[in-house]
Amino acid sequence: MFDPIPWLILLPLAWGCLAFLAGVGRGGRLAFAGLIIQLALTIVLARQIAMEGARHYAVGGWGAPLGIDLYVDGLTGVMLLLIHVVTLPLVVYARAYFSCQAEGVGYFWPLTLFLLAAMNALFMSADIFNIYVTLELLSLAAVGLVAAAGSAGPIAAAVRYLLVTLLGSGAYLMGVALLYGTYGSVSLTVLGPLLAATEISAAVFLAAMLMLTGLLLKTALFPFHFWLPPAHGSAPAPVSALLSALVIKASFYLILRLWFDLFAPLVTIPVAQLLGGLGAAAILWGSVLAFMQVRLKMLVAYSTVAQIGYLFLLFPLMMLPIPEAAESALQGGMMQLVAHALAKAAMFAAAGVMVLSAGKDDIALLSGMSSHLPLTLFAFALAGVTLMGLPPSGGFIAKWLLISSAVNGGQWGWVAVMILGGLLSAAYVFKVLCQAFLPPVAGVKFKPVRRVLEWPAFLLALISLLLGFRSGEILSLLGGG
Amino acid sequence: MKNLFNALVIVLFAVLGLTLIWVILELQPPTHVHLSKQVLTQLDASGVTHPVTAVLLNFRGYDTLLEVMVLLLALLGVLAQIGKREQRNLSAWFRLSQPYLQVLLWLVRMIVPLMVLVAGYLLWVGGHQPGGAFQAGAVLAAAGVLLNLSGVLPSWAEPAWNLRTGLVFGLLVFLLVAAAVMVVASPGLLLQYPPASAGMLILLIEMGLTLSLGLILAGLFLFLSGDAIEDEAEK
Amino acid sequence: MSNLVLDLLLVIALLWSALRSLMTPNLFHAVVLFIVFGLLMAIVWVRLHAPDIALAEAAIGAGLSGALLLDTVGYLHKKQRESLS
Amino acid sequence: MSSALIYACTGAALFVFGVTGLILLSHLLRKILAFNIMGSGIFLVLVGLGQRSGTPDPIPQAMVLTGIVVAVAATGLALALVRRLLHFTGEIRLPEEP
Repeated sequence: MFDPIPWLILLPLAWGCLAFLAGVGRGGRLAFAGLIIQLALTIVLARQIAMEGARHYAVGGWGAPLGIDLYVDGLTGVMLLLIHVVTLPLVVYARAYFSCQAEGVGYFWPLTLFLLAAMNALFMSADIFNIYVTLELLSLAAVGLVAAAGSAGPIAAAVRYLLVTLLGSGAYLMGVALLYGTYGSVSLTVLGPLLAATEISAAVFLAAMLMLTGLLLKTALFPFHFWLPPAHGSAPAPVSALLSALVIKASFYLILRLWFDLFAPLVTIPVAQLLGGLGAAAILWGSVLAFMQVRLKMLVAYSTVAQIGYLFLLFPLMMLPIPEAAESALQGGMMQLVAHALAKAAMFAAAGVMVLSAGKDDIALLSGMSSHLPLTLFAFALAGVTLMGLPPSGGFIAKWLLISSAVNGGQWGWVAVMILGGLLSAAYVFKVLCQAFLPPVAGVKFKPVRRVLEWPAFLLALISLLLGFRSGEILSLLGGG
Repeated sequence: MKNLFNALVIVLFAVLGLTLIWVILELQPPTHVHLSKQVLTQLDASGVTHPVTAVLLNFRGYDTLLEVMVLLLALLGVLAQIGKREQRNLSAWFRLSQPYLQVLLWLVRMIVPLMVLVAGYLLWVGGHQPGGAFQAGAVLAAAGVLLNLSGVLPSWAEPAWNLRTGLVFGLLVFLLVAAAVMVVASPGLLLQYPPASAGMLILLIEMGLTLSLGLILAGLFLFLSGDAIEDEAEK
Repeated sequence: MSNLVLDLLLVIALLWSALRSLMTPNLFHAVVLFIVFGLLMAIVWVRLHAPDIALAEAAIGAGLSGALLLDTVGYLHKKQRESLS
Repeated sequence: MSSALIYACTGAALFVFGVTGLILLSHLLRKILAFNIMGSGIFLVLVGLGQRSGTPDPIPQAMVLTGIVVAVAATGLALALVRRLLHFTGEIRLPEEP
C-alpha cells in the first residue's frame, strides 16, 4: 500500500528549497504544481484514515520513545485537507496579487512553502519536542512573511509578533523540559498512558500550565490578542489570509491535542470555564473593536480575534455531563475552525483586492465599490454570512452545533454570548457593505484589477458557504479517526 | 499604573521561579522509561559510536532535518530585510583604514586556515566523540566572520545562484538521502537507514550540512553587517 | 567538595552576568556581559558532561550571537550619532 | 544535591529572569538578550533535570543542540528586523500598544 505520510513531510521541504534556489520572486508555478501533488496525497491519506482509522508512523523505524512518532487520525486528516484547500486558491491569488504589487514578493514563495511544510509536520507529529521544532519553523516563516512588506509599520508588527511567539515557544519548551524530567520521554504515545496511570506531580501541573499559556499566546486568545491585529492587518493580503486562516489554527490544534491526549487527567471544570470565559470576552471585545476600525484590513483582523473566541467555547461545553452535548460541542468547534479558515481567507483576499483598487486601506474610500468590483464584494459578503453564522453556511452549522450543545446542557450564558457575537459580526460586515453600496465619490478613481484576482476569494467564500451542505463528510472523517 | 503593572509582573514571575525551583527539587527520578539505556543498547544499529551524534542524526534525525530548515528560514527572513543592493567592496576599504586592523589581518591569515582544519577534524570525529556537523559549521562560520571583520571578505549582498546553491546544498543532500533511502532501501519508511550503510550515509549528510550550516551561520552575519556600509554609501 | 564550590561559584557568576546584562545602563557593556554569560554557559556544559553543547555554545551562543549583537550595537551608535549631528 | 540539580535550579532562575526581561524591558536589543537568557535557562533545566542521577543523557543533550541552533536563528532574524526598524524610524523601541 502506498503511504503518503513521508512524502507529505519531504515534498514541501523540497519545494521550499527549490523555490529558494529559483531566486527572488520566483517559485509561484512550482508552488502551484507542488500543492496539487500534495492535495492529491492528502486526499489519499484522508481516505486511508476514513477506511482504516488512526495510525502511528515511526520515523527512522525506531518507534517511541527512542525515535520520533507521527500520528494521524481524523482530526489530522481534516486539518491537512483544510490547509491544502485553503492554500491552493491563495497561491493563484498571490501570483496575481504580486504581479500588480511587487512589494513584499521577495522570498514569498519559499517562505510560504516552508510555512506549509511546518504545518504538515506539526499536524502529524506525536512528539512534544518535535512539535516545538515545527512550532519554531512555523513562527519564523510567519514572521518572515509579515516583515517582507518592508515598511516601518509591518516591521514593527513583525518584531512584536516574533517576540511574543518566541516567548510562547519558550514557555512551551519549559513545559517539555519538566515533562521529560518527570517521565523520561517526550513522546505523546508514551506520555499519555503514563499520565493517566500515575499520580500527577506538581511538576506536571506546572508543565501543563506553561505549555497551555505558551500556546494561548500563539493562538492570540484574549487577552493575548494584542499582537495579532497589527501583524495580520499590515502584512500583504495573501500573507494576512494565510496567517489568519491557518497559522493561528495550528497552535489551537495543539491545545486541543494536548488537552485531550496528554493532559486529560488534569483537566478540571474551572480551567475549562476560564478558557470559555476568555473566549467569550474575545468574541465581544474583538467584534466591538472590529466595528470601530477605520481600516478595512484591521477590521478583518479584529474579526479574527473575535472568531477565535468561538473555538474556545468548546472547552467548557465538552465538560458537560451529557454525552450528546459534549459531542456536538466538539463537532461545532471543528466546524467553526474549518468554516472560519475558509471564510477568513476569502475575506482577506477580497479586502486585499479592494485595497489594491482603492489605492489605500481606508473603509471610507470604499464608496462605489459595489459597481466597480461586484464579484469581490459578493465574495466579501458571502464570507461575512459564514462569520455571522447564517444558514446555509458552514459557520451556521458550527454555531448551531455549539448553541444546541449549550442549550442541551442548560448553559444559557454561552448561548447569549454566541447570539450577541453573531449580531455584532453582522454589524461590522454591514458597516463595510453599506459603505461599498454608497454612490461613488466624484473624482475618486478606482484602479482596474485583473479578473484572476477576484475569483480565488469568491471560490473560497463559496466553499465556506457550501460547507453547510457537506458537513456530514467532515464530521464523519473527524469521528472516523 | 505602569509601575503597578511592572511590580505585578515581577511578583508573578518571582512566584513562578520559586515554584519551578521547588518543583525541580521535589521531583522523583523517572521510573518508567530509561531512554539513555535504550540509546546505548541501540547504538550499534545507528552507524555511529558517539551517542549524541546517534541521537542527533539517527534516532531523532527528523528533528535535525527540521531544525536546519529553521536556520534556512531565518536566513530567508534576513534576506527579505536587506533589500536589493549591489555587492560592494567598501568593507575592506573602510575597515583597513584603521591601523589596529592591520594586526588583526595578519592574525587572521594565520588563524583561518587553522579553523578550516579544525572544522574538518570536528566533522570527522563527530562519529565517535564530541563534535559533528553543527560544531564544524559554526567554526567555519566563525572563520567567515573573522575574515569579514578584518576586511578580507566583503559583506554579502543579494545572493547569486552559486551562493544560493551553497546555502541549500546540505539540505538538498539530506532530503535526497532521505528520499533515496525511502525508495531503494526501506520502502515507505522515512529516514530509516539500513544499519550497514548508516554510518556512511550519516557522514555524507554531515558533510553537506557542515558546508551549508557554515554558509548560513556566516550569512546571518555577513548579510546583516552590510547594512552599515549601505548607509555609508547613501550619503 | 571543591567541585561543589566550583559549581556554586559558576552559578553565582552566571546569575550575576545574566542580571547585569539585562540591567546595566550601557548597551555595549550589556552585550559584553552577555558574551561572558555565553562563555560561562560553555563551562557549565563541560561540568554537565556535555562537551558537544559546550563547543556549540562557545561557537554559536557566545561567538556568533555575540558578533551579531556587537555589530548591531555599532550600527545603533552610528545611527544615533547621525541623528544628533 | 547533585551538581546537575544545582544547574537545573539555576536554569529555572535564568528562565524567570529572561521571561521577566522579555516582558518588561522596552529596548529591543535587551529583549533579544533576555530571550537568549531565557533559552539558556530552559536548556539547563532540560539537561540538568535529565541527568539528576549523574549519568550523562544524550537525548536532552541532542535536544539542546537543536535548541541552540533554533535560538541563534531567531536571534539573527530578530536583529535583522530591529536593524530595519532602526533604519526606517531611528527608534530602537516598539511604539506603544495601539
